[in-house]
Amino acid sequence: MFTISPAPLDPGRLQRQLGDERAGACVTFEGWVRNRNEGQPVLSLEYEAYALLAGTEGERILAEARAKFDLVGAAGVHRVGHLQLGDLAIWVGVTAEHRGAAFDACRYIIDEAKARLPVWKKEHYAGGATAWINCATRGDHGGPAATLPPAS
Amino acid sequence: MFTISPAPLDPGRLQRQLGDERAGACVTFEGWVRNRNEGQPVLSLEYEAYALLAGTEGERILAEARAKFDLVGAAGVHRVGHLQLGDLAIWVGVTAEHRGAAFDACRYIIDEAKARLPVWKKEHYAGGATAWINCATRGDHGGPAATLPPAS
Amino acid sequence: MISVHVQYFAILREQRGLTTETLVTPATTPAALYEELRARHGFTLPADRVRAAVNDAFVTAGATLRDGDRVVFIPPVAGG
Amino acid sequence: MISVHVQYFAILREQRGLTTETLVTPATTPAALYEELRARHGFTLPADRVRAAVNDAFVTAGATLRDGDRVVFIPPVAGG
Repeated sequence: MFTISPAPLDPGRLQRQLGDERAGACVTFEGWVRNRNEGQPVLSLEYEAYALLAGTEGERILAEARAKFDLVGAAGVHRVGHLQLGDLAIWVGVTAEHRGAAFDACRYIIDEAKARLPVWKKEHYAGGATAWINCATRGDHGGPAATLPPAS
Repeated sequence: MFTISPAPLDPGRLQRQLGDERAGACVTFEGWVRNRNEGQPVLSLEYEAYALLAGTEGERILAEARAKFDLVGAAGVHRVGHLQLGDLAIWVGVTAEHRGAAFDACRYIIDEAKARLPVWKKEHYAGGATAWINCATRGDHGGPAATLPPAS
Repeated sequence: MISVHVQYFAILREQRGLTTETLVTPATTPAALYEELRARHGFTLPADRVRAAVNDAFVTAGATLRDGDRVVFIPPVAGG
Repeated sequence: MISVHVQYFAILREQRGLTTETLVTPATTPAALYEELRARHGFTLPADRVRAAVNDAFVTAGATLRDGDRVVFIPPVAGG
Protein backbone atom coordinates (compact mmCIF):
# COMPACT_ATOMS: atom_id res chain seq x y z
CA MET A 1 0.00 0.00 0.00
CA PHE A 2 1.20 3.50 -0.78
CA THR A 3 0.01 6.34 1.43
CA ILE A 4 0.57 10.05 2.06
CA SER A 5 0.99 10.91 5.74
CA PRO A 6 0.79 14.27 7.51
CA ALA A 7 2.01 12.52 10.69
CA PRO A 8 5.63 11.47 11.36
CA LEU A 9 6.49 8.04 9.93
CA ASP A 10 7.28 5.10 12.19
CA PRO A 11 9.70 2.86 10.24
CA GLY A 12 9.50 0.01 12.75
CA ARG A 13 5.73 -0.21 12.46
CA LEU A 14 5.87 0.17 8.68
CA GLN A 15 8.37 -2.64 8.36
CA ARG A 16 6.51 -4.98 10.70
CA GLN A 17 3.49 -4.83 8.38
CA LEU A 18 5.73 -6.51 5.75
CA GLY A 19 6.56 -9.47 8.00
CA ASP A 20 6.08 -12.76 6.13
CA GLU A 21 7.65 -16.18 6.70
CA ARG A 22 8.18 -16.63 2.97
CA ALA A 23 10.47 -13.57 2.83
CA GLY A 24 14.24 -14.00 3.20
CA ALA A 25 15.17 -10.41 2.33
CA CYS A 26 13.82 -7.02 3.29
CA VAL A 27 15.27 -3.86 1.73
CA THR A 28 14.13 -0.45 2.90
CA PHE A 29 14.85 3.02 1.59
CA GLU A 30 14.47 6.12 3.75
CA GLY A 31 14.75 9.64 2.41
CA TRP A 32 15.95 12.01 5.13
CA VAL A 33 15.95 15.81 5.15
CA ARG A 34 19.61 16.74 4.77
CA ASN A 35 21.33 19.97 5.65
CA ARG A 36 22.55 20.83 2.16
CA ASN A 37 21.28 20.69 -1.43
CA GLU A 38 23.21 21.62 -4.56
CA GLY A 39 25.87 23.09 -2.28
CA GLN A 40 23.49 25.38 -0.40
CA PRO A 41 22.78 25.03 3.37
CA VAL A 42 19.16 24.02 4.01
CA LEU A 43 17.34 24.73 7.30
CA SER A 44 14.09 22.82 6.74
CA LEU A 45 11.82 21.42 4.03
CA GLU A 46 8.12 21.73 3.31
CA TYR A 47 6.47 18.88 1.47
CA GLU A 48 3.09 19.29 -0.19
CA ALA A 49 1.22 16.54 -2.05
CA TYR A 50 -1.81 16.17 -4.24
CA ALA A 51 -2.64 13.35 -1.85
CA LEU A 52 -5.35 11.52 -3.76
CA LEU A 53 -3.44 11.30 -7.04
CA ALA A 54 -0.13 10.69 -5.24
CA GLY A 55 -1.69 7.69 -3.49
CA THR A 56 -3.07 6.33 -6.77
CA GLU A 57 0.22 6.85 -8.58
CA GLY A 58 2.16 5.30 -5.70
CA GLU A 59 -0.07 2.21 -5.81
CA ARG A 60 0.51 2.01 -9.56
CA ILE A 61 4.30 2.08 -9.02
CA LEU A 62 4.04 -0.70 -6.40
CA ALA A 63 1.97 -2.80 -8.82
CA GLU A 64 4.59 -2.28 -11.55
CA ALA A 65 7.32 -3.40 -9.14
CA ARG A 66 5.33 -6.52 -8.21
CA ALA A 67 4.91 -7.33 -11.92
CA LYS A 68 8.60 -6.79 -12.76
CA PHE A 69 10.26 -8.45 -9.76
CA ASP A 70 9.65 -11.62 -7.75
CA LEU A 71 8.40 -10.00 -4.52
CA VAL A 72 6.61 -11.08 -1.38
CA GLY A 73 5.49 -7.57 -0.37
CA ALA A 74 6.00 -3.86 -1.04
CA ALA A 75 4.82 -0.67 0.60
CA GLY A 76 5.58 3.03 0.70
CA VAL A 77 4.65 6.23 2.53
CA HIS A 78 5.43 9.84 1.70
CA ARG A 79 5.34 12.37 4.51
CA VAL A 80 3.89 15.86 3.97
CA GLY A 81 4.23 18.99 6.12
CA HIS A 82 7.10 21.06 7.44
CA LEU A 83 10.05 18.76 8.13
CA GLN A 84 13.24 19.48 10.04
CA LEU A 85 16.79 18.26 9.41
CA GLY A 86 17.05 14.51 9.87
CA ASP A 87 13.29 13.93 9.54
CA LEU A 88 12.04 11.01 7.49
CA ALA A 89 10.38 12.22 4.25
CA ILE A 90 9.74 8.97 2.41
CA TRP A 91 9.89 5.30 3.35
CA VAL A 92 9.85 2.39 0.90
CA GLY A 93 10.03 -1.25 2.03
CA VAL A 94 10.21 -4.38 -0.10
CA THR A 95 10.37 -8.06 0.82
CA ALA A 96 11.29 -10.99 -1.41
CA GLU A 97 12.55 -14.54 -1.12
CA HIS A 98 15.93 -13.40 -2.45
CA ARG A 99 17.83 -10.16 -2.03
CA GLY A 100 18.40 -9.34 -5.71
CA ALA A 101 14.71 -8.80 -6.37
CA ALA A 102 14.30 -6.85 -3.14
CA PHE A 103 17.13 -4.41 -3.96
CA ASP A 104 16.04 -3.95 -7.57
CA ALA A 105 12.40 -3.39 -6.69
CA CYS A 106 13.16 -0.96 -3.86
CA ARG A 107 15.35 1.07 -6.20
CA TYR A 108 12.68 0.98 -8.90
CA ILE A 109 9.99 2.20 -6.54
CA ILE A 110 11.95 5.12 -5.13
CA ASP A 111 13.21 6.18 -8.57
CA GLU A 112 9.69 6.15 -10.01
CA ALA A 113 8.19 7.78 -6.93
CA LYS A 114 10.62 10.70 -7.14
CA ALA A 115 9.88 11.14 -10.83
CA ARG A 116 6.13 10.63 -10.83
CA LEU A 117 4.39 11.32 -7.51
CA PRO A 118 2.63 14.70 -7.45
CA VAL A 119 4.63 15.86 -4.44
CA TRP A 120 6.49 19.15 -4.14
CA LYS A 121 9.34 20.27 -1.95
CA LYS A 122 10.12 23.79 -0.78
CA GLU A 123 13.52 24.42 0.71
CA HIS A 124 13.99 26.99 3.46
CA TYR A 125 17.40 28.69 3.65
CA ALA A 126 19.14 30.90 6.19
CA GLY A 127 17.79 34.46 5.98
CA GLY A 128 14.25 33.36 5.12
CA ALA A 129 14.68 32.67 1.40
CA THR A 130 12.82 29.68 -0.01
CA ALA A 131 12.62 27.75 -3.28
CA TRP A 132 10.25 25.23 -4.78
CA ILE A 133 12.63 22.59 -6.08
CA ASN A 134 12.53 21.96 -9.85
CA CYS A 135 10.20 24.94 -10.33
CA ALA A 136 12.81 27.59 -11.13
CA THR A 137 12.28 29.28 -14.50
CA ARG A 138 14.61 31.31 -16.67
CA GLY A 139 13.77 34.53 -14.82
CA ASP A 140 14.88 32.98 -11.51
CA HIS A 141 18.51 32.82 -12.75
CA GLY A 142 18.15 29.08 -13.38
CA GLY A 143 19.19 26.08 -11.32
CA PRO A 144 16.96 23.96 -9.16
CA ALA A 145 17.96 25.74 -5.98
CA ALA A 146 17.51 29.31 -7.27
CA THR A 147 15.88 31.29 -4.49
CA LEU A 148 12.50 32.94 -4.72
CA PRO A 149 11.61 35.79 -2.34
CA PRO A 150 10.62 34.68 1.16
CA ALA A 151 7.01 33.53 1.38
CA SER A 152 4.73 36.19 2.84
CA MET B 1 31.04 -0.96 12.81
CA PHE B 2 30.44 -4.63 12.11
CA THR B 3 29.55 -6.89 15.01
CA ILE B 4 28.42 -10.44 15.77
CA SER B 5 25.50 -10.61 18.20
CA PRO B 6 24.16 -13.55 20.22
CA ALA B 7 21.21 -11.31 21.24
CA PRO B 8 18.24 -10.44 19.00
CA LEU B 9 18.88 -7.43 16.75
CA ASP B 10 16.97 -4.16 17.21
CA PRO B 11 16.77 -2.54 13.76
CA GLY B 12 15.41 0.75 15.10
CA ARG B 13 18.33 1.20 17.47
CA LEU B 14 20.81 0.09 14.80
CA GLN B 15 19.46 2.57 12.29
CA ARG B 16 19.38 5.46 14.77
CA GLN B 17 23.12 5.11 15.26
CA LEU B 18 23.47 6.06 11.58
CA GLY B 19 21.54 9.34 12.00
CA ASP B 20 23.44 12.24 10.40
CA GLU B 21 22.18 15.58 9.04
CA ARG B 22 24.44 15.24 6.00
CA ALA B 23 22.64 12.06 4.89
CA GLY B 24 19.72 12.24 2.46
CA ALA B 25 19.37 8.49 1.91
CA CYS B 26 19.41 5.46 4.17
CA VAL B 27 19.20 1.96 2.68
CA THR B 28 18.95 -1.07 4.94
CA PHE B 29 19.06 -4.77 4.20
CA GLU B 30 17.60 -7.34 6.56
CA GLY B 31 18.06 -11.07 6.10
CA TRP B 32 15.11 -12.96 7.62
CA VAL B 33 14.80 -16.67 8.36
CA ARG B 34 12.37 -17.93 5.73
CA ASN B 35 10.27 -21.06 5.78
CA ARG B 36 11.75 -22.66 2.67
CA ASN B 37 15.16 -23.11 1.04
CA GLU B 38 15.87 -24.79 -2.29
CA GLY B 39 12.26 -25.99 -2.29
CA GLN B 40 12.49 -27.68 1.12
CA PRO B 41 10.41 -26.55 4.15
CA VAL B 42 12.65 -25.15 6.91
CA LEU B 43 11.63 -25.08 10.58
CA SER B 44 14.49 -23.07 12.08
CA LEU B 45 18.10 -22.05 11.51
CA GLU B 46 21.21 -22.20 13.63
CA TYR B 47 23.93 -19.64 12.96
CA GLU B 48 27.47 -20.10 14.21
CA ALA B 49 30.31 -17.62 13.70
CA TYR B 50 34.03 -17.43 14.20
CA ALA B 51 33.19 -14.17 15.92
CA LEU B 52 36.59 -12.53 16.11
CA LEU B 53 37.51 -13.08 12.47
CA ALA B 54 33.93 -12.40 11.31
CA GLY B 55 34.07 -9.00 13.02
CA THR B 56 37.44 -8.19 11.45
CA GLU B 57 36.30 -9.31 8.01
CA GLY B 58 33.03 -7.38 8.36
CA GLU B 59 34.96 -4.21 9.24
CA ARG B 60 37.16 -4.78 6.20
CA ILE B 61 34.06 -5.05 3.97
CA LEU B 62 32.65 -1.82 5.42
CA ALA B 63 35.97 -0.06 4.77
CA GLU B 64 35.94 -1.29 1.17
CA ALA B 65 32.41 0.05 0.73
CA ARG B 66 33.43 3.44 2.15
CA ALA B 67 36.35 3.56 -0.29
CA LYS B 68 34.26 2.56 -3.32
CA PHE B 69 31.12 4.65 -2.71
CA ASP B 70 30.41 8.17 -1.49
CA LEU B 71 28.95 7.31 1.92
CA VAL B 72 28.13 9.10 5.14
CA GLY B 73 27.96 5.95 7.29
CA ALA B 74 27.76 2.15 7.18
CA ALA B 75 27.21 -0.56 9.75
CA GLY B 76 26.30 -4.22 10.00
CA VAL B 77 25.46 -6.93 12.53
CA HIS B 78 25.19 -10.68 12.11
CA ARG B 79 23.12 -12.61 14.61
CA VAL B 80 24.25 -16.01 15.91
CA GLY B 81 22.29 -18.68 17.77
CA HIS B 82 19.16 -20.70 17.09
CA LEU B 83 16.73 -18.54 15.08
CA GLN B 84 13.08 -19.12 14.34
CA LEU B 85 11.07 -18.31 11.20
CA GLY B 86 10.85 -14.57 10.63
CA ASP B 87 13.81 -13.78 12.89
CA LEU B 88 16.36 -11.23 11.78
CA ALA B 89 19.69 -12.92 10.92
CA ILE B 90 21.68 -10.02 9.44
CA TRP B 91 21.22 -6.26 9.30
CA VAL B 92 23.17 -3.88 7.07
CA GLY B 93 22.54 -0.12 7.02
CA VAL B 94 24.14 2.52 4.82
CA THR B 95 23.68 6.29 4.65
CA ALA B 96 24.79 8.65 1.89
CA GLU B 97 23.97 12.07 0.54
CA HIS B 98 22.39 10.44 -2.50
CA ARG B 99 20.47 7.20 -2.91
CA GLY B 100 22.54 5.66 -5.72
CA ALA B 101 25.61 5.28 -3.51
CA ALA B 102 23.50 4.03 -0.60
CA PHE B 103 21.86 1.28 -2.67
CA ASP B 104 25.11 0.21 -4.34
CA ALA B 105 27.06 0.12 -1.08
CA CYS B 106 24.36 -1.79 0.82
CA ARG B 107 24.26 -4.38 -1.94
CA TYR B 108 28.04 -4.61 -1.98
CA ILE B 109 28.25 -5.13 1.78
CA ILE B 110 25.63 -7.89 1.95
CA ASP B 111 27.05 -9.67 -1.12
CA GLU B 112 30.55 -9.64 0.32
CA ALA B 113 29.36 -10.52 3.82
CA LYS B 114 27.54 -13.61 2.55
CA ALA B 115 30.60 -14.68 0.56
CA ARG B 116 33.33 -13.89 3.07
CA LEU B 117 32.22 -13.81 6.72
CA PRO B 118 33.18 -16.96 8.61
CA VAL B 119 29.57 -17.68 9.54
CA TRP B 120 27.76 -20.98 9.09
CA LYS B 121 24.13 -21.89 8.86
CA LYS B 122 22.49 -25.16 9.80
CA GLU B 123 18.94 -25.75 8.60
CA HIS B 124 16.51 -27.78 10.68
CA TYR B 125 13.80 -29.66 8.77
CA ALA B 126 10.63 -31.47 9.76
CA GLY B 127 11.47 -34.87 11.24
CA GLY B 128 14.68 -33.70 12.89
CA ALA B 129 16.99 -33.78 9.86
CA THR B 130 19.53 -30.98 9.60
CA ALA B 131 22.10 -29.72 7.09
CA TRP B 132 25.04 -27.35 7.21
CA ILE B 133 24.44 -25.18 4.15
CA ASN B 134 27.17 -25.28 1.47
CA CYS B 135 28.96 -28.09 3.33
CA ALA B 136 27.45 -31.04 1.47
CA THR B 137 30.02 -33.30 -0.18
CA ARG B 138 29.71 -35.92 -2.88
CA GLY B 139 28.77 -38.62 -0.40
CA ASP B 140 25.81 -36.53 0.81
CA HIS B 141 24.12 -36.91 -2.61
CA GLY B 142 25.07 -33.34 -3.49
CA GLY B 143 23.09 -30.12 -3.36
CA PRO B 144 23.40 -27.43 -0.74
CA ALA B 145 20.33 -28.67 1.14
CA ALA B 146 21.29 -32.34 1.28
CA THR B 147 20.40 -33.64 4.72
CA LEU B 148 22.81 -35.03 7.21
CA PRO B 149 21.59 -37.32 10.00
CA PRO B 150 19.95 -35.49 12.93
CA ALA B 151 22.50 -34.12 15.37
CA SER B 152 22.85 -36.29 18.47
CA MET C 1 -18.46 28.29 -21.79
CA ILE C 2 -18.01 25.70 -19.05
CA SER C 3 -17.62 25.92 -15.31
CA VAL C 4 -14.59 24.12 -13.83
CA HIS C 5 -13.11 23.74 -10.38
CA VAL C 6 -9.38 24.41 -10.24
CA GLN C 7 -7.12 23.32 -7.40
CA TYR C 8 -3.62 24.74 -6.95
CA PHE C 9 -0.58 23.22 -5.31
CA ALA C 10 2.90 24.39 -4.40
CA ILE C 11 4.30 27.26 -6.49
CA LEU C 12 1.02 27.71 -8.38
CA ARG C 13 -0.91 27.91 -5.10
CA GLU C 14 1.46 30.58 -3.83
CA GLN C 15 1.42 32.58 -7.07
CA ARG C 16 -2.37 32.35 -7.28
CA GLY C 17 -2.77 33.13 -3.58
CA LEU C 18 -5.48 30.51 -3.08
CA THR C 19 -6.05 26.78 -3.07
CA THR C 20 -9.23 26.30 -5.08
CA GLU C 21 -11.50 28.36 -7.27
CA THR C 22 -14.45 27.74 -9.53
CA LEU C 23 -14.47 29.67 -12.77
CA VAL C 24 -16.27 29.96 -16.08
CA THR C 25 -14.02 29.64 -19.10
CA PRO C 26 -14.12 29.36 -22.88
CA ALA C 27 -11.16 26.90 -22.66
CA THR C 28 -11.93 23.37 -23.82
CA THR C 29 -8.57 21.80 -22.93
CA PRO C 30 -6.21 21.91 -19.93
CA ALA C 31 -3.61 23.59 -22.17
CA ALA C 32 -5.93 26.43 -23.11
CA LEU C 33 -7.12 26.82 -19.52
CA TYR C 34 -3.55 26.99 -18.22
CA GLU C 35 -2.61 29.70 -20.73
CA GLU C 36 -5.68 31.71 -19.70
CA LEU C 37 -4.82 31.43 -16.00
CA ARG C 38 -1.14 32.05 -16.58
CA ALA C 39 -1.84 35.29 -18.42
CA ARG C 40 -4.24 36.39 -15.71
CA HIS C 41 -2.16 35.45 -12.64
CA GLY C 42 1.41 35.71 -13.87
CA PHE C 43 2.38 32.07 -13.27
CA THR C 44 6.12 31.75 -13.93
CA LEU C 45 6.03 28.12 -15.10
CA PRO C 46 5.63 27.78 -18.88
CA ALA C 47 2.89 25.42 -20.06
CA ASP C 48 5.34 22.76 -21.18
CA ARG C 49 6.55 22.27 -17.60
CA VAL C 50 3.07 21.76 -16.15
CA ARG C 51 1.05 18.54 -16.34
CA ALA C 52 -2.71 18.33 -15.85
CA ALA C 53 -5.04 16.07 -13.92
CA VAL C 54 -8.81 16.01 -14.35
CA ASN C 55 -11.04 14.41 -11.72
CA ASP C 56 -7.97 12.99 -9.95
CA ALA C 57 -6.37 11.27 -12.95
CA PHE C 58 -3.52 12.45 -15.18
CA VAL C 59 -4.68 13.65 -18.63
CA THR C 60 -2.94 14.99 -21.71
CA ALA C 61 -2.77 18.73 -22.26
CA GLY C 62 -5.21 18.36 -25.18
CA ALA C 63 -7.88 16.36 -23.33
CA THR C 64 -11.44 17.69 -23.54
CA LEU C 65 -12.68 19.61 -20.52
CA ARG C 66 -16.30 19.16 -19.51
CA ASP C 67 -18.60 21.27 -17.40
CA GLY C 68 -18.05 20.53 -13.73
CA ASP C 69 -14.58 18.98 -14.14
CA ARG C 70 -12.07 19.28 -11.31
CA VAL C 71 -8.77 20.39 -12.82
CA VAL C 72 -5.33 20.37 -11.20
CA PHE C 73 -2.18 21.78 -12.78
CA ILE C 74 0.88 19.89 -11.63
CA PRO C 75 4.19 21.77 -11.36
CA PRO C 76 7.42 19.76 -11.80
CA VAL C 77 7.42 17.24 -8.98
CA ALA C 78 10.15 16.82 -6.36
CA GLY C 79 9.20 14.12 -3.91
CA GLY C 80 11.45 11.95 -1.81
CA MET D 1 57.21 -31.31 15.80
CA ILE D 2 55.20 -28.29 16.92
CA SER D 3 52.31 -27.84 19.29
CA VAL D 4 49.25 -26.04 17.90
CA HIS D 5 45.82 -25.11 19.22
CA VAL D 6 42.99 -26.02 16.84
CA GLN D 7 39.48 -24.60 17.05
CA TYR D 8 36.56 -26.20 15.20
CA PHE D 9 33.34 -24.63 13.94
CA ALA D 10 30.12 -25.87 12.38
CA ILE D 11 30.33 -29.17 10.51
CA LEU D 12 33.97 -29.72 11.56
CA ARG D 13 33.06 -29.14 15.21
CA GLU D 14 30.28 -31.71 14.96
CA GLN D 15 32.41 -34.27 13.11
CA ARG D 16 35.30 -33.82 15.54
CA GLY D 17 32.95 -33.82 18.54
CA LEU D 18 34.74 -30.96 20.29
CA THR D 19 35.44 -27.26 19.97
CA THR D 20 39.16 -26.93 20.69
CA GLU D 21 42.14 -29.17 21.12
CA THR D 22 45.88 -28.77 21.47
CA LEU D 23 48.01 -31.27 19.60
CA VAL D 24 51.58 -32.04 18.61
CA THR D 25 52.07 -32.47 14.88
CA PRO D 26 54.79 -32.91 12.26
CA ALA D 27 52.69 -30.70 9.90
CA THR D 28 54.32 -27.39 8.94
CA THR D 29 51.41 -25.94 6.93
CA PRO D 30 47.62 -25.69 7.42
CA ALA D 31 47.17 -27.94 4.36
CA ALA D 32 49.27 -30.72 5.88
CA LEU D 33 47.61 -30.34 9.27
CA TYR D 34 44.13 -30.54 7.73
CA GLU D 35 45.01 -33.74 5.86
CA GLU D 36 46.33 -35.26 9.07
CA LEU D 37 43.16 -34.34 11.00
CA ARG D 38 40.88 -35.34 8.15
CA ALA D 39 42.41 -38.82 7.98
CA ARG D 40 42.18 -39.21 11.76
CA HIS D 41 38.63 -37.86 12.26
CA GLY D 42 36.88 -38.61 8.96
CA PHE D 43 36.06 -35.03 8.02
CA THR D 44 33.85 -35.11 4.92
CA LEU D 45 35.01 -31.78 3.49
CA PRO D 46 37.94 -32.15 1.07
CA ALA D 47 40.90 -29.85 1.71
CA ASP D 48 40.13 -27.64 -1.28
CA ARG D 49 36.82 -26.59 0.29
CA VAL D 50 38.34 -25.53 3.60
CA ARG D 51 40.19 -22.28 4.26
CA ALA D 52 42.54 -21.68 7.15
CA ALA D 53 43.07 -18.92 9.69
CA VAL D 54 46.08 -18.64 11.99
CA ASN D 55 46.00 -16.41 15.05
CA ASP D 56 42.65 -14.93 13.89
CA ALA D 57 43.71 -13.94 10.36
CA PHE D 58 43.13 -15.74 7.08
CA VAL D 59 46.24 -17.46 5.68
CA THR D 60 47.03 -19.51 2.60
CA ALA D 61 47.01 -23.30 2.82
CA GLY D 62 50.81 -23.28 2.40
CA ALA D 63 51.60 -20.78 5.16
CA THR D 64 54.21 -21.82 7.72
CA LEU D 65 52.86 -23.03 11.06
CA ARG D 66 54.80 -22.12 14.18
CA ASP D 67 54.82 -23.61 17.63
CA GLY D 68 51.92 -22.22 19.69
CA ASP D 69 49.84 -21.06 16.69
CA ARG D 70 46.07 -21.00 16.98
CA VAL D 71 44.65 -22.65 13.84
CA VAL D 72 41.06 -22.60 12.60
CA PHE D 73 39.79 -24.52 9.59
CA ILE D 74 36.93 -22.69 7.90
CA PRO D 75 34.23 -24.73 6.15
CA PRO D 76 32.38 -23.11 3.24
CA VAL D 77 30.60 -20.09 4.71
CA ALA D 78 26.87 -19.41 4.55
CA GLY D 79 26.07 -16.23 6.42
CA GLY D 80 23.14 -13.90 5.88
